[in-house]
Amino acid sequence: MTGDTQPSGRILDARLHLLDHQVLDRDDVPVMVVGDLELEDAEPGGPAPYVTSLVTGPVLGARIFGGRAPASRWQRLPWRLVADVGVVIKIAADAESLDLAWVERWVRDQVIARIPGGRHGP
Amino acid sequence: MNRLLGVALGILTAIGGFLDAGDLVTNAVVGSRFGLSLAWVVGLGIVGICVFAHMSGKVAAVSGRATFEVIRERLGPRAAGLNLVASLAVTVLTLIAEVGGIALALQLASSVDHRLWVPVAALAVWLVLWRVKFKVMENVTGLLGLTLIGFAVAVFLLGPDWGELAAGLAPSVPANESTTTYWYYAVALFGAAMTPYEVFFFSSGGVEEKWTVRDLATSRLNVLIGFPLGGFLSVAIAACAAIVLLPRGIAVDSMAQLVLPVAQAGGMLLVAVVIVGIAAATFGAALETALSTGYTLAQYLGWSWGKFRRPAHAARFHLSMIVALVVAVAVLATNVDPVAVTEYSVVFSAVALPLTYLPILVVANDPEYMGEHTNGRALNAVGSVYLVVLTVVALAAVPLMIVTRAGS
Amino acid sequence: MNRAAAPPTVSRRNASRVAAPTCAVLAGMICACAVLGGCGAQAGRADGERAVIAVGDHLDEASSAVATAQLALESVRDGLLPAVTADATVGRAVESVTAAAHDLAALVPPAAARDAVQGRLTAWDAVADGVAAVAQARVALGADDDASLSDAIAELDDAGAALDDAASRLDAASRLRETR
Amino acid sequence: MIVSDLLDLRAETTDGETVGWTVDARLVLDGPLDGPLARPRLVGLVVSPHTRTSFLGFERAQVPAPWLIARPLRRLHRGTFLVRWEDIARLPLPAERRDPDRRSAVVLRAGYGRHDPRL
Repeated sequence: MTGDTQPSGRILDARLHLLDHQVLDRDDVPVMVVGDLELEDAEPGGPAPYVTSLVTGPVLGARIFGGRAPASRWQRLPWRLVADVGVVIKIAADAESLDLAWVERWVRDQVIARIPGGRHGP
Repeated sequence: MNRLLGVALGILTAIGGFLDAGDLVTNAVVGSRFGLSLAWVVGLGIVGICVFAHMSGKVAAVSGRATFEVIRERLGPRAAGLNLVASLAVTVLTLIAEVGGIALALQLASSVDHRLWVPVAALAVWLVLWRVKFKVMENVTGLLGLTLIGFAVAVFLLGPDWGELAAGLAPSVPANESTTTYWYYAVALFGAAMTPYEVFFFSSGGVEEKWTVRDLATSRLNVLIGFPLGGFLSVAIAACAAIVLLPRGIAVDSMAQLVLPVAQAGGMLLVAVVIVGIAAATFGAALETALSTGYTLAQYLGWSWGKFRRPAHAARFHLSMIVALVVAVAVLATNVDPVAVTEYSVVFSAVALPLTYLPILVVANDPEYMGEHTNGRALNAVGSVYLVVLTVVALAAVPLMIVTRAGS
Repeated sequence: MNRAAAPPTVSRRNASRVAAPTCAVLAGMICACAVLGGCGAQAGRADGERAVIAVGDHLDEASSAVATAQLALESVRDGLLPAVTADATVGRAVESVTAAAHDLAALVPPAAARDAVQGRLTAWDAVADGVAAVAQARVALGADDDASLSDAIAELDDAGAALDDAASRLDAASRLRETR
Repeated sequence: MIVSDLLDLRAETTDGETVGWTVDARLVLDGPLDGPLARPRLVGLVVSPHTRTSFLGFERAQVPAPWLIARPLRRLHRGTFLVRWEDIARLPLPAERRDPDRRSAVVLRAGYGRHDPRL
């Protein structure tokens, strides 16, 4: 819904504009829902941290049930791929090429593609 | 013809809401026990579902967002997760009843025991989900489902005393029924009319059909034709039961009794038409609930979804529908009464109803999503009133169910 | 000191935030289970008045099933309903009427409640006739000739009348008790 | 660090007085260009004095409708303010965040500024 030009200095609120929003790839294929945002580690008093990536995976469980998923299990989508933030978040890449699409790939290769007709359009 | 096919989505959605296996029986039960004294609830439900389906269709057309995406965005993962669990429970319970209902309808036409039809019915549903285009699916099931108009024809052929029938429309509790039972059925009918998977299916269907702002009129037409038609037919079923079964002391307890008033009215031909209608309606509702299972899970978790994609390009979406169908067959294999199963979905509607309709109302007012197409004042007023009603109904559902032992 | 006192509050608050939705889901499921379980526990020992009401309910169920079978058979006789469809309908009626018979047999009114004990006995005879009549109806549907259909309809009619009779006697007995 | 480490925390002054709860994190796209967009910088936290829930975005977006929902939510979030990153004196350590028995709060510097939270 936002225009093509994104002026630098645009304001985003993490919860209002990013968390729990749908991420689509360049062909509008759903990639993930933003579960969390990763920031640089920073100390109060020092310079403000930058957002480095969008995170999905076990962070969702942590937000629902409490606790904190270990950083080793975060599935990251680097900010550098984000092309547009509007009602949805668009990335400039193919969902296929992302590491975090491994579950979808696994289900496809092990189950769905093996059923006759699974690779054909309806 | 194009106009007619244009509203197939609305008709199919309404069939799932008003005329699925559980509702077919509930309508007849209500007619055979309460006459038409609960028809006002159906009217209330029609207005409510029209208002919120219209909003969800509008959001889908303008912003391209389906309802459960909006629910998670606005409510956050926790409340949306609670809604997901409750909605999935309602949807899967209904799916179980539909697969059982298709089997019962086939038994009416073949006298082969319905238990043997269950795996066949489930396989047929899956094949349609797997291979048939969305457009073809909704047109065929929507048009065949229209044969349920046979029930309305039956009411006319029975030639009731119209004055008496109209007098029965006034809300009143029959002498031999308790007030709590009356209100239990009122809540069940209202919950069925506004059952949340209708908006999940309707909005996702809009996305499947790639609606844009230009299709707002189509969306409105779908809502204004589909849901009132569904409600009208459900009142017709209740009227059939009230005219023929109530005076004979028959309290409906199975789908097989639905054909008796129709036979009295129109004979073999009308019975055949209505059986086709029942089979198509339960089949359509099975498709709607199976797809809704996939839509809600995929939209909450951000998976690729949609029948317009090849199954391999929406792998987890298709896998979840397969799992839901396997669960349905497994539950039916335990020999439970498929229709009794849906009575318990009232419990889960209690959680799902407010948590579904609140975010729709909020987003339909958000100019970031809707641009100039945000809700007008009248729509907001009606929507707000319904939100209050839904919350009251949701709070009352579980206590009423326990007190009345699910209406028995 | 302040700092030492604070932690429990915070932790409890955190815990309750996590617990709230989980509890709601659990509560829903427990309610569902309780209701499902409650239906099964209905049959069994009951006090006199409730036993009379239960006997009346089972009579109503049985007579509804008998009336269903009768309407189905009449429709077949009049050429309004295909026999296969009627067979499925009557098949369900068999299930309903035998369920009523089963529940009636499983009901244990207290020995002191004479009207309940007597009412159950009378009701049992009528319901048993109803079971036989509905079962016979399917045979007649299979035979598919007018004579056996008419016989079966007459039998269902009798069974229905017997059930009505039992119900009104039960009513009269309990009303008599109320006036005493 | 992830952003939910900063949300739903109590915010207090250096004297230990609670001033509210962190309901959102304010980002500004003014970093170096990183891919198609500038990198977002965390400029501050949105603190709501009366409630710990951020709800539906009503507290900042200027949407008055539907009145029945907007009005009570606005009221619940009255007095919401933005605290700049520079005014934050202390954030809970990761160990404190993970351990529910430890006190975890954002401590605001003495003389912190309350800024308008509107976008």
